[in-house]
Amino acid sequence: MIEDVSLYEILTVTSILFFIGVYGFITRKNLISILISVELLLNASVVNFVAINKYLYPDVLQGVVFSIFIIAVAAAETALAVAIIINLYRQISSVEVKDVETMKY
Amino acid sequence: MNYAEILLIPFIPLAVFLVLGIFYNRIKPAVSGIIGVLGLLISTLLSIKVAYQYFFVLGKDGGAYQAIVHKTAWMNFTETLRIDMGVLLDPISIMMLLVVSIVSLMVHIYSRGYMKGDPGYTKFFAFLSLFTFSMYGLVLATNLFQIYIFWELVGVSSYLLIGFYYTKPSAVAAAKKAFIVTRFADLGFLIGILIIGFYTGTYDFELLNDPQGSPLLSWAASSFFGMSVLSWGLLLIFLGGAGKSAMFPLHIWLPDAMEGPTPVSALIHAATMVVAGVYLVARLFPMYYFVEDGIILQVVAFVGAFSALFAAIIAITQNDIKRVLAYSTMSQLAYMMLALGVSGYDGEAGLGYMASMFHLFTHAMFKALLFLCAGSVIHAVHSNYLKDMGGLRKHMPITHITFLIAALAIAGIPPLAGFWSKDEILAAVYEKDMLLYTIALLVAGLTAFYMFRIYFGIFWKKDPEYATTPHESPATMTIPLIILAIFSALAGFVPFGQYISADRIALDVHINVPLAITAVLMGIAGIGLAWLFYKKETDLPDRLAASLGKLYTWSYHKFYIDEVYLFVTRKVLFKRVAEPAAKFDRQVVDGTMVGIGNSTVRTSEKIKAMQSGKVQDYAMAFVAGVLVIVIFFVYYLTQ
Amino acid sequence: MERIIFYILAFVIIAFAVASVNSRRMLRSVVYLAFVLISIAGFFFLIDYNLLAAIQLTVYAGGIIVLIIFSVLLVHHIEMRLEMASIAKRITTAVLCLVGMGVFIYTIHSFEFEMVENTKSTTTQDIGDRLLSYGDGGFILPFEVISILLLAAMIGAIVIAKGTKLMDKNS
Amino acid sequence: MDILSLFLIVPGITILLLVFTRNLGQARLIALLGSIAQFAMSVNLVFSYMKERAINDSIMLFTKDLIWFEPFNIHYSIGADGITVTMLVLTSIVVMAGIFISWRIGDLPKEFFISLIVLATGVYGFFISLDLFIMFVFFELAVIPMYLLIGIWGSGRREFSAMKLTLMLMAASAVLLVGILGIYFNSDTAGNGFTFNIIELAAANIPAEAQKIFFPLTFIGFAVIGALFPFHTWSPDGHASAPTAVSMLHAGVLMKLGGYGVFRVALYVLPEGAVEWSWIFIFLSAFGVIYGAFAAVRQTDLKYINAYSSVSHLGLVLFALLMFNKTAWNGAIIQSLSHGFMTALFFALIGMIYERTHTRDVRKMGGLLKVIPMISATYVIAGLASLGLPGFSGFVAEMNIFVGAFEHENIYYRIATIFSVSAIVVTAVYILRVVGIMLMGPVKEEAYTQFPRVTWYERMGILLLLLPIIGIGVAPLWLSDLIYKSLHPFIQGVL
Repeated sequence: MIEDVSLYEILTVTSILFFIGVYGFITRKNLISILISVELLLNASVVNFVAINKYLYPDVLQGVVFSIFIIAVAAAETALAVAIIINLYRQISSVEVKDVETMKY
Repeated sequence: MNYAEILLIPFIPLAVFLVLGIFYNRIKPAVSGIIGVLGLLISTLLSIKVAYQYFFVLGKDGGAYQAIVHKTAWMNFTETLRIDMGVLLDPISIMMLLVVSIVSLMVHIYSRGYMKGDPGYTKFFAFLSLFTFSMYGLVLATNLFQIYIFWELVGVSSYLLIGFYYTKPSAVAAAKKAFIVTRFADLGFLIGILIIGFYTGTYDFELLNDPQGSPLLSWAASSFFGMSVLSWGLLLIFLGGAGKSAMFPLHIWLPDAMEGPTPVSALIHAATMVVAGVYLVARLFPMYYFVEDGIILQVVAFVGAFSALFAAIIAITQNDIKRVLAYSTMSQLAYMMLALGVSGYDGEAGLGYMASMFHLFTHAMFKALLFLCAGSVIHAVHSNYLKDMGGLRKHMPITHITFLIAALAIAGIPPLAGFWSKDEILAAVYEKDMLLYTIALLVAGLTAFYMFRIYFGIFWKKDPEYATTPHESPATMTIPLIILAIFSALAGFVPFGQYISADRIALDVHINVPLAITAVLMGIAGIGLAWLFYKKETDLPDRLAASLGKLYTWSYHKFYIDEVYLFVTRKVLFKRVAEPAAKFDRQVVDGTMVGIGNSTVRTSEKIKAMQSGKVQDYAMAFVAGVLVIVIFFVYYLTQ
Repeated sequence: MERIIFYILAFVIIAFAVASVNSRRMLRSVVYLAFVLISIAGFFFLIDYNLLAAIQLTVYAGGIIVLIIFSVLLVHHIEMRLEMASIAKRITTAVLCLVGMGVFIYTIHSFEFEMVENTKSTTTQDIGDRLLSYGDGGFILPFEVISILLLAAMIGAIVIAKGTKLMDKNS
Repeated sequence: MDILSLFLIVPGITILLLVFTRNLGQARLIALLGSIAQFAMSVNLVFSYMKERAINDSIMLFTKDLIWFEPFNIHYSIGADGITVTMLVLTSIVVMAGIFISWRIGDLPKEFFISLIVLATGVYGFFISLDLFIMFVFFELAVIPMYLLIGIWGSGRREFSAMKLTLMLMAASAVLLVGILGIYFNSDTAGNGFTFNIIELAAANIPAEAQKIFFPLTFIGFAVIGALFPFHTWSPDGHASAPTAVSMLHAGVLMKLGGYGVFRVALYVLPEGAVEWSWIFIFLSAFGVIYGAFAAVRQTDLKYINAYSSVSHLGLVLFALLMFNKTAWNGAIIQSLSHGFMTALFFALIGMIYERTHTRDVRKMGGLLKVIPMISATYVIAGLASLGLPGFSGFVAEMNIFVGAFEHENIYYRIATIFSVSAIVVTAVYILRVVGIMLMGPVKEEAYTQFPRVTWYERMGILLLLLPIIGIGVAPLWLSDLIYKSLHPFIQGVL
């Protein structure tokens, strides 16, 4: 619990962070930038987990544990994503979204 | 009188038709000819027997011949309206029975010679039998619908026979034209039947023709465009009759129909089928006379008079002998119509009716004879055109004599048949209307003129260069000629008025001497002119033609009626109706339907673009969708 | 005091996040992200979860950022400027996000949280106990699952990253 | 075993047996035996019907009623009256003729015959069902195989045509389904629950307001398959692309579902709606009669000519049905039969001609009468029948229609009748045009003289179809008696 800081303020900040991530995810045209945006989204949710754990249920540690899991999964995800990006770059010499839309129609 | 015997008359030809038609390939031509002739011979003998029994054994009842009707239901329309099939025996149907039988028999015999060696020999006899059957059915019809049924059947037999030489395009076209023109007329007939059936509640001749019957008196009940509906019905029925009998302006098919074999022309297009129109009007004569005081009869008379003159003028200038005869037929049929048109109903006033029937009878004989003679000539010289003929009297004596008899008969020279009947007609017209009489008289003169024009052209004049010397036709062909010539010569002496009259009460007919002399003089004048012009090769005709100028060309081109029809059908109906209909269907109606399909496809193309394959677009749509759902469902709906 | 620090951190997080998603240089974008992540680690310190903060710093600010920087360096020239989405799309998205943000914040603020006053400090041992216990509230199973996931991701990353070479050989 | 269900069971068994056949010879033998069995059944049905009718006065005979789906009150409910019987006879004859004509079908014979018989089953089912829902099911069952038959065994733009046909008919059945559901949900006037049963629906007196809404839907839904102008455009393309036997079945039988459905459902269940709307549909159908005839005049493809002629002839059926008059209805039913036999015969002949000349363009042919006399002569006869010559079925039908329609008390309807009567002239024009160009005239090509003669199976097909045409035309009384009595309950609903 942070003194003089209410849960509302924290959640407000994470909401803003989350939507910045959404904004980035939708507008960026580069796969790595999208990855960055995804990190922002994940971080926003991690902070939420932690803050709610602390403010509402200090005795149980689910929030914290889940944050750890999220970070682990994010690391795995990033590793995979980077692998895919590099592989893709080798194949088509580009990491632009517009070049990888074979799922069209 | 034996009903079964009467039924045999039409059914024997039908049986012959079926036998010949089904075993078409397996019957030898010679056998099929004999089957046809024998069948018809039986029918003819039966017809004569029936006629004898009707007129002489049964005789009059209460001063008038009574109609004998046998019928069975064929199809029911409503409680009151139905089609019966049966036979109606009355003086005119028996007279027609005789005409059909005799002419058909002669034509059958004649055809055995004429058609010899033709690959379609069996088929020809089959069709002839079919026609004879249909014609018997028409003649014996007891009601309007039955007559319509057989009317159509004779139409189709006529179609088949005109198109007999089906590999010849002109024959095919002529057959088609004949069928469609008469079909158009039949449309009028059918609508007329519908109208009369609707307003009178019956198709039966006996009820319709009863002068005191309720169907007839209902005419005043409702009117339509200034005439009673019944008059309209009768007018439309007359339209049907005019189509079959080649009245102006529905005559155009008849000259073309000469593309058929000549015996067919003799049987169908001279003696029997084409008089069906006259017969129809005669059949319904009381109705025509009583409904609205015979207003339609006036139409009949004027159409008749005009057609008679019109056809006679065209006949003068034609060079194809069969066409001349065709126009002559048309003219004579119009004569009969005219006579019906001016006739009254009872007693002396009914002279026109009797004269019309009389002329029908005599005309059938001499016109059939003329055609068969023409066939004999064509058989010999292998051409229809006057320019290929001449001087044939030396080569073909029998044909020559019989043709001469027939020509004199049609010209109205006493004592041959035509004189008597024509005289009655002229007398009847004279009673009624001076203008019509003048026209009729003029037509009589023209008839003599054009008839002798071809007579001299065929049998006199100088010989053209014949490739092979023409010779007289075989006996199978000349015997019918001789028989018909006898009929043509003697038919006039039948006391016709005793047997046939509008009210079926015997009519004493006497020659009106001044009128008769005038008519005979007209005929002789016509013959004389023809003799002057055509006996020897002179340039008189050409000079006359040149001096007449336009009239001659117009007449030569049949007053361009064919062209008018061609214009109407080709340029108006085909180009302006049928083609746009077909185009409209393909482009507008079908276009709309296909357009609906295509616009679906286009819409789907548009929607497809939303499936861009870009995760970001999906994410955006997802976010937007979630927002909409949240805002709408959580905040809007729960308020 | 804490309140001020929190606001500073919040400001840094948001400012750098915005900078990160708007920068037209890839590397800068990543560096801004690093600032965001570090600030979040600072937030974890502030909220008294030291272990989490450490993990955040090592895994995120350390591992992931390095990974991303490597990939950036592999596929980009440092000076390359990124292509941006069209103005219209950016505005639409921004509006959409603002609306979303509004909905979130409104929802959060209209909800009464039952806060529990506490000053309890969570130790690393508590977290470790919780992670490895198999009794009530224990997370041993997810823990193992995550470890397998990580293993799979590792193998997958290797296979994918060298996939083309194998394919080249085959073909 | 009731006599009507057999009409579903026997084709079912035939299909089952067909599945196990291995080549053309076996497949066609099985199909032929099946169709002969169906024909025998239909003939038997005629006699059983007449025997039963003499002692039984109910509207439908041989009825059977099994619950199929309780919650919606859907029954497997079948029955027959005189009209059904005649339609079943028509179907069985056309199916048999179709199998004879397909005697030498090229590829996938087994599948072809299966589809053909599935189609026939749908048609049988449609005719005998008394329950709107299963009627609809059978309707769909009849339409779907059409897609395969045209799409796989067709010629020309077959995918397009098949698609067009199926989509238009499907759209129609969508409309129809709305109509049927509308009827269903308005059927509870007596408080006994909703029903799909036609007889009960007619007795239920659906509220006039609902009738006015649902009549046009039901009517159009059925009339599309009856080629009502302007919804007929699937038919020319469909016919042109379909293989011979399919064209025969399609024009001969399937298009009859339209008139039959209108008669059984739209007019019987919704009489007030029908009276309300009849003027517009009378206008459309009378226009279609003339229009189809004129459009046929300018066609060059034999099948197109025939398709437009069907539009004209079937327009007459709908026209007559809307006249609410026993005579006209009688005519409409006979016209359905007559047109069924006639067009089937036409299509069979066109198929035979096409097999020999490899073209359907009339302008490219000539003088066929000389080289293939039997086919050509039959074509002439069929043509004459089609233009309503006495002695053939068409005449009987048309006269009934015209006389009946002319009995209508409204003068405008009588004028419309005169209008449609005039189609007989145009019909003569297009029929004789074809006869003149294609059959008569000089033989156009030397190769024509080498044409194979008519084979026995072609002969059988021709005879099967020709005999009923002549039979109805020469002795119409027994047929119209059969139909006339069955019309009585229907006309009472209207009056």
